[in-house]
Amino acid sequence: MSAEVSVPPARRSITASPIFGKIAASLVALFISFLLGALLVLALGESPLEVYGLLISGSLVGMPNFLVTLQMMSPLIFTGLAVAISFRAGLANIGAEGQMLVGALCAGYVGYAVELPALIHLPLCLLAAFVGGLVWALLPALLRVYLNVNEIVVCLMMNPIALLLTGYLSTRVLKAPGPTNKLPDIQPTAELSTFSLFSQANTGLIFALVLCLIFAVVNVRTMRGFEWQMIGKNAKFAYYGGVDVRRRALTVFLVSGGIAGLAGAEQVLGQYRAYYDDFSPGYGFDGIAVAMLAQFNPLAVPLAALLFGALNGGSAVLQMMTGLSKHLVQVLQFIVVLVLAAKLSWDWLKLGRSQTAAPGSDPPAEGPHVTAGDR
Amino acid sequence: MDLIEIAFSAVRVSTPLVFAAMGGLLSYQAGMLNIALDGFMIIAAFAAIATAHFTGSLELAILVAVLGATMLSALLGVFTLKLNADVFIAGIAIIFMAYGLTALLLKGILGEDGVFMSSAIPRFPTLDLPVIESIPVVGGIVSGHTLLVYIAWLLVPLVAWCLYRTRWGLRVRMVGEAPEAAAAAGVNVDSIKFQTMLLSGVLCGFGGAYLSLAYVSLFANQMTAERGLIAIAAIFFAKGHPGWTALVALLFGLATALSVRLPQVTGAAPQLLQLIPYVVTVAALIIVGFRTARSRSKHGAWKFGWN
Amino acid sequence: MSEPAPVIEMRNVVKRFGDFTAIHDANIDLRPGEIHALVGENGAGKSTLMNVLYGLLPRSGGEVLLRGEPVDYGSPNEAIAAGIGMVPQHFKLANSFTVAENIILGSEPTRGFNRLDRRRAAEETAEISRRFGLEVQPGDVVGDLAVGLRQQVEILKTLYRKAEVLIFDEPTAVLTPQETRELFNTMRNLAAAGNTIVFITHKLGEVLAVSDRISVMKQGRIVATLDNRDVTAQQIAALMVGRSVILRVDKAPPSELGAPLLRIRDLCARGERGEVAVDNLSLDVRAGEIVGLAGVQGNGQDELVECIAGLRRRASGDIEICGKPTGRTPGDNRDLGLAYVPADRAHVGLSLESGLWENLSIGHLESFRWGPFMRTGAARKRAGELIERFDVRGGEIDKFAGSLSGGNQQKVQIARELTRPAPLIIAEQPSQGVDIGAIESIHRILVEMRDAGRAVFVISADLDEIFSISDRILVIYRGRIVADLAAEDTDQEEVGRYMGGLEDRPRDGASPERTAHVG
Amino acid sequence: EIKVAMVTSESGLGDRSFNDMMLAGMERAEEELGAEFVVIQPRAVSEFQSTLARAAGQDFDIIIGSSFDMIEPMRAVAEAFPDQAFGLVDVGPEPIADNVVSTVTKDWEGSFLVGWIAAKETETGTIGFVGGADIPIIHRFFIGYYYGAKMANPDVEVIETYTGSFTDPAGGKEYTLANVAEGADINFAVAGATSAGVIDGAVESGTFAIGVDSNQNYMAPGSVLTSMVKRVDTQAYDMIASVADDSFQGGSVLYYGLAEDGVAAAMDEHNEGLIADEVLAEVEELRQKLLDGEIVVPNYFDLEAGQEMMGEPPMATPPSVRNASEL
Ligand SMILES: Nc1ncnc2c1ncn2[C@@H]1O[C@H](COP(=O)(O)OP(=O)(O)OP(=O)(O)O)[C@@H](O)[C@H]1O
Ligand SMILES: Nc1ncnc2c1ncn2[C@@H]1O[C@H](COP(=O)(O)OP(=O)(O)OP(=O)(O)O)[C@@H](O)[C@H]1O
Ligand SMILES: [Mg+2]
Ligand SMILES: [Mg+2]
Repeated sequence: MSAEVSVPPARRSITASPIFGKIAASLVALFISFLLGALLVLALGESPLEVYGLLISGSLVGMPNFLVTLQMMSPLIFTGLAVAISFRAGLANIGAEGQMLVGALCAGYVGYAVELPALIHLPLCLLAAFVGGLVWALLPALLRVYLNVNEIVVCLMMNPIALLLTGYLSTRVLKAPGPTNKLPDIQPTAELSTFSLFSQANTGLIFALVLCLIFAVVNVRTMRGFEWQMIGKNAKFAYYGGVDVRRRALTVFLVSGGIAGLAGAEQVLGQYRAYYDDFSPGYGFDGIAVAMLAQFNPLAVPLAALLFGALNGGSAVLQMMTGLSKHLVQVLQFIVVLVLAAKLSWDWLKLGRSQTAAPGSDPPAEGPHVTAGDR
Repeated sequence: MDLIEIAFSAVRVSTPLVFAAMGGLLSYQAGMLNIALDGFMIIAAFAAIATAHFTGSLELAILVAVLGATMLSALLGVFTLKLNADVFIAGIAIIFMAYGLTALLLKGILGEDGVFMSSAIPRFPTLDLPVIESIPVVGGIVSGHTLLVYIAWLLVPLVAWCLYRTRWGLRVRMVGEAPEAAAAAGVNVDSIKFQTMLLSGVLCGFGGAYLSLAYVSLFANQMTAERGLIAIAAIFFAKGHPGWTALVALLFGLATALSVRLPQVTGAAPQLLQLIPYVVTVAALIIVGFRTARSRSKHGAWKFGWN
Repeated sequence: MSEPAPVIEMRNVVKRFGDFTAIHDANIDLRPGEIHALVGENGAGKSTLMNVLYGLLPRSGGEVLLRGEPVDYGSPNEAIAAGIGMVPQHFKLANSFTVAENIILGSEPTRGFNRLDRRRAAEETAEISRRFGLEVQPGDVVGDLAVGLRQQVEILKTLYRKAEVLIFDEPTAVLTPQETRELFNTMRNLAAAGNTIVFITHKLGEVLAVSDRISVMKQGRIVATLDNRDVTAQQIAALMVGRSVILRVDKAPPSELGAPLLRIRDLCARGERGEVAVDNLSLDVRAGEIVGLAGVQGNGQDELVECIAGLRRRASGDIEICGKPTGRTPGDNRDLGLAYVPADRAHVGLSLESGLWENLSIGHLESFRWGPFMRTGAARKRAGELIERFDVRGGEIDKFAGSLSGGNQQKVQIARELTRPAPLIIAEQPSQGVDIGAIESIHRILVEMRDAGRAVFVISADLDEIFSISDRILVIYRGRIVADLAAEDTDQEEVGRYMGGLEDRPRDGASPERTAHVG
Repeated sequence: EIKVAMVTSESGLGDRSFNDMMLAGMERAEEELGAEFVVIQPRAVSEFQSTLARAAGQDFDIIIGSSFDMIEPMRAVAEAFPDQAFGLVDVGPEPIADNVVSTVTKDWEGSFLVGWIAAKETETGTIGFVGGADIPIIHRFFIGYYYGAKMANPDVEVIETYTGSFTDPAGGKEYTLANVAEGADINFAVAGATSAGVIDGAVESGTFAIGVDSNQNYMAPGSVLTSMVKRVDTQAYDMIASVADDSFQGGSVLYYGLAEDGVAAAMDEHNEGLIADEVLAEVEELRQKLLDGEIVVPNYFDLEAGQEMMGEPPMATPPSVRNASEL
């Protein structure tokens, strides 16, 4: 009866497929943001071609450069994944920074204080980091789930608390002798092995990629993943439909925190080999951007992290070859985030304003609709 | 410790928070989680210092600061309202872009890395309020701040008046609570949202100018030190009510002022003392959370205390 | 009598959503002083056509003439300025604001400095309210009002803006008979004052009762515009659906009753603002019967059902589903054997931003479980079958539920819940917003379920519905069951009287006053 | 022509401390030696090694870094690129590798001097210290300052505070005013960009600040008592010069103390008359004693030698001094 309503498959062109639209829109957005970046570079009196050339060659061409990019992207995969899975379930865990710090401290402590064979020691350190991040997510999660306290505010508070507390421990309590505020070096049995002198990229990267794969499967192929998505889309509905929203939300928040903690483990066990006070230049916040670039899709997280990592990795080469500073790269990165955040749907691009979309007819992006007000 | 001195300092410490929070709560009331306050402030802080350095005029500096922050807020407004970007995502991008951009501009325009100070920048005079000055305790706390401090605190009743007494305020609040209702009643929802976004730019512009011109007299990269985020916490805490928001900001300022003064007295580790404002806030969140949860469950509402 | 010139003419209006054409060359004219009913199946395009007229949706073709002049509204603003008003079915009100604030929004009276003139707002509100025989108080908070009053607020909003053309989109779907009668009085008053009224409904009785002319929509076209005097309900139904429709379900008398599958004893519960909403209520629904719960909105039905479903904490009392006490979460209760069609489909019953297959899978998840994994393929396949079987128009399994017309959204809920293998079925307003063809099939399914030995509990504000399917009718008034009647021994008049509390004879002898305090 | 790569610590340029001072050295080398240089600013300690390694792969004549955290990365990279010259400024006394020149700045001596001046000049008998972060490198300044003050006047009180950030001038001002409220009329700022706030606080409260690293007397003439100048620029310059004239001595550790003009209490037109003439004369005496080794300042690497000479501090020992022995 509804013949008139459904579109006959024959009329479907490839441009009508949603995946194509998404990818095309992302590519166009990337292009636009690079154009905007080019304007900025021009304003700084440099040649955009040269700058982009250096950024690309400095991050992707040649083994040393590529390895550095891998090193830069590793923590971002973890934090990006952590943010992505929480946002997909409607929970704005922006506390990845703090969770990572606590996870790192736990990994660093277990890494040096315990002596065990590698086969046990390394997993134990990872577990410690996971638990550390999880514990740090516990308060925002419990407050959110049981008392309906906005998790964004709590996370905003938990991040500096984590920084100060780990700072206290690594400065006054557990500090290794020496001029740096750090814990003693971890045992070799706890190390994630690196690949080359040129970079601290380590086996943690592989672990991160596997984790992304696992969560991609969890999201689309498991009961939990389905339930997480439903609570993200409409929690009341999920609850009505039989999902134990509180329990699921709690789990997903804690798992998210744990994964952010693993970012800390990657740093400590693979890159620093000891817990360094205040080591993060903001991987937790970059993780939010990465997750958003990836549209909260675990499979896209490594790609987004690659983009961020490549820009960071190319940054050093750019600085070596030109007089430009690291701040340029930061601006370029977030221009990309800003432009990609704009929902340039394929239709919009294709038809410009002649397409009169109904209000709200755009498919809303996944993730929590973080709105002010009723939280 | 001199309690009056601490209170005086708390007023000063919370002033940038009040500016940012008053701006942020307008867009909050209009239903937007505008996280970019820090970005607006850093741009303004820079613009203020640059202008003051070149022109030597404080008035002009504030004007340019406000303009700069407003332009940035307009950018965020266009992206969220015209291009359908998520305001939270776009806001985060704006913050980090603003940090990077001001660092680039600092080098490009003022030729400095990191910090800029200049003797060409006039200082904000402090004002001794005629009558209030001589009131015992109050005078010591309230009198003797710079003009911008008074502007910030006068903004609180002003913002409250606008929100609760004017036509515009009614529309803002309606747009925030029931955008569909507002749209159906012929209110241009996007325009109202855009206005509050611009206003939060304006107020953060004052906040940034205060930070760089009045609080201190210099610019440093990322000198906002995440005060915008604290302001957001205050707004959420007080559910966007101007008076309560300002009170939370003041509380935070008080805790900070206290934590700054405790090392001299206690000799305790600075990291632990610096925890105080954050821990106080979290504790307050927990207490308030418990109380609302209890009153909620008392009358049994939805079992599910979600949104 | 010469026909008056139309206020509004819509000529060959077309509305496309992407590749899909929702309105094809629709022509309609509206005359001053008339009540013009717009009827049609779910998804026929009624709401869309009116949204175009009101400027909520831009049209893709054709023209709209207002008093002969072509107009093109880019937003409701312009339509409002031109004298068009809309009373949407899903009220667009800000619940924490007062009636007056909601009404004046958009054209607020002000004093100097753009200050709100609250006094004038209140006066003007009260004055219009009086003029059209409405009874809302300007100072009341909208969230505290009953549905009928909220609708009055919506009407006042349009009148306050001096609308001459008023569009009512399914205004009666949630009203009680009394409220409906009052609404019709208001509509007649308005029409008598020279206003034009467009009235969308699925209830053909109402169409015949109140309208002057009737336009029938089918698949995006206006297939006929008729004079009320010339038609019968059967004719309209046939035009809409394309076949004749049985307006009342024939059902066999119930076979013998089984055990009570829903058993409630001394239930007390509080409402959103802490008031006693359900007051020492007891009832049973037994296997093999359909029990209808009648009552004016806001007498505790919502809270009662939420308690049963597990969505609301109860203050005291016991609820048993299939002989076992209810559990902690709605999920537990579903496991006990509950299927539940909620009234609030936009927030509770559906996730509008999820695909249909997801909406259809929830509550059936266990059947797709494979260890920790979910057989999504099977879930999607089943969703496709349900869409087919329940005739959800415009449904593809990946389409967002929010893009369906209201009636079709309802069908999705029904499809999901009534296919649960659950002995107890609770259906709130099961046919709200669905067209007569679909009402028929929904009712038939409910009766089939009863005949299969399940217990069916229907909560509805629509007495026609209650009477057409119930075996037994309970009436709820102020949180208590005030009547328990066999369907064949009573009539709408009697039930209506109980609903109004006129025959307030509590069954259990408790005081009729609402003094009981729930601790 | 000499090509130089400068690798900053993770705090980067604009720290108003060793990174900026190094940059000043680079600029001087550019002017005087015609050297060409680039500045690379890693964002984190973990990026040091890869940055150094990739720079070593280019054709720089010397790669100069700073920060204690760069010692290990530079050692690893230097060993892998034995023909590349490296320099590391302002670190510890141990040699790093055969192709690395490292330097030690005796900033404790300079801090000792300004502490001594502060104790002589204070009118309240209380002086303050505002550090950027609670880290050993900053403690090193405090220890010198503390002993200098105690030597000048055993009864002086020294308030030790840390703002927790090198980039929050507003916070620096807050801490300064708090110290002032506790009676400190002279505050030594060792806090990077935060120091600017300390100086600002001094201006506002009518007290004095002591600048650090570069000569900051000019920043608020009349309010900056003096600056503890730390010539990291000279260290960087000297390294480049040694490459220029082929006198580069890999594996050596160079000291820059009072004797080498590596540290000083800056006197110029901006602080003229702020310090009493008799104090200045005593300072000269003291300087001589330090140069002669008559006084050994308890230092960061070896606290006890100095402590023996100076005796146990007469007041409760501040935590950073207590903890210094673990360094
Ligand atoms: N924004 C939209 N995007 C895509 N399709 C839409 C949109 N709005 C409506 N439609 C489709 O247009 C058709 C007409 O919908 P409309 O809501 O006008 O029907 P209706 O006659 O009001 O039905 P009901 O009686 O169920 O309310 C439906 O098939 C619906 O799915
Ligand atoms: N996000 C959306 N995407 C696609 N279509 C939408 C969306 N939101 C609303 N619509 C369409 O807009 C139309 C108007 O919505 P409205 O709220 O009037 O529903 P309705 O169809 O009248 O509901 P009901 O049947 O309950 O009366 C609906 O037909 C709906 O299909
Ligand atoms: Mg409709
Ligand atoms: Mg409908």
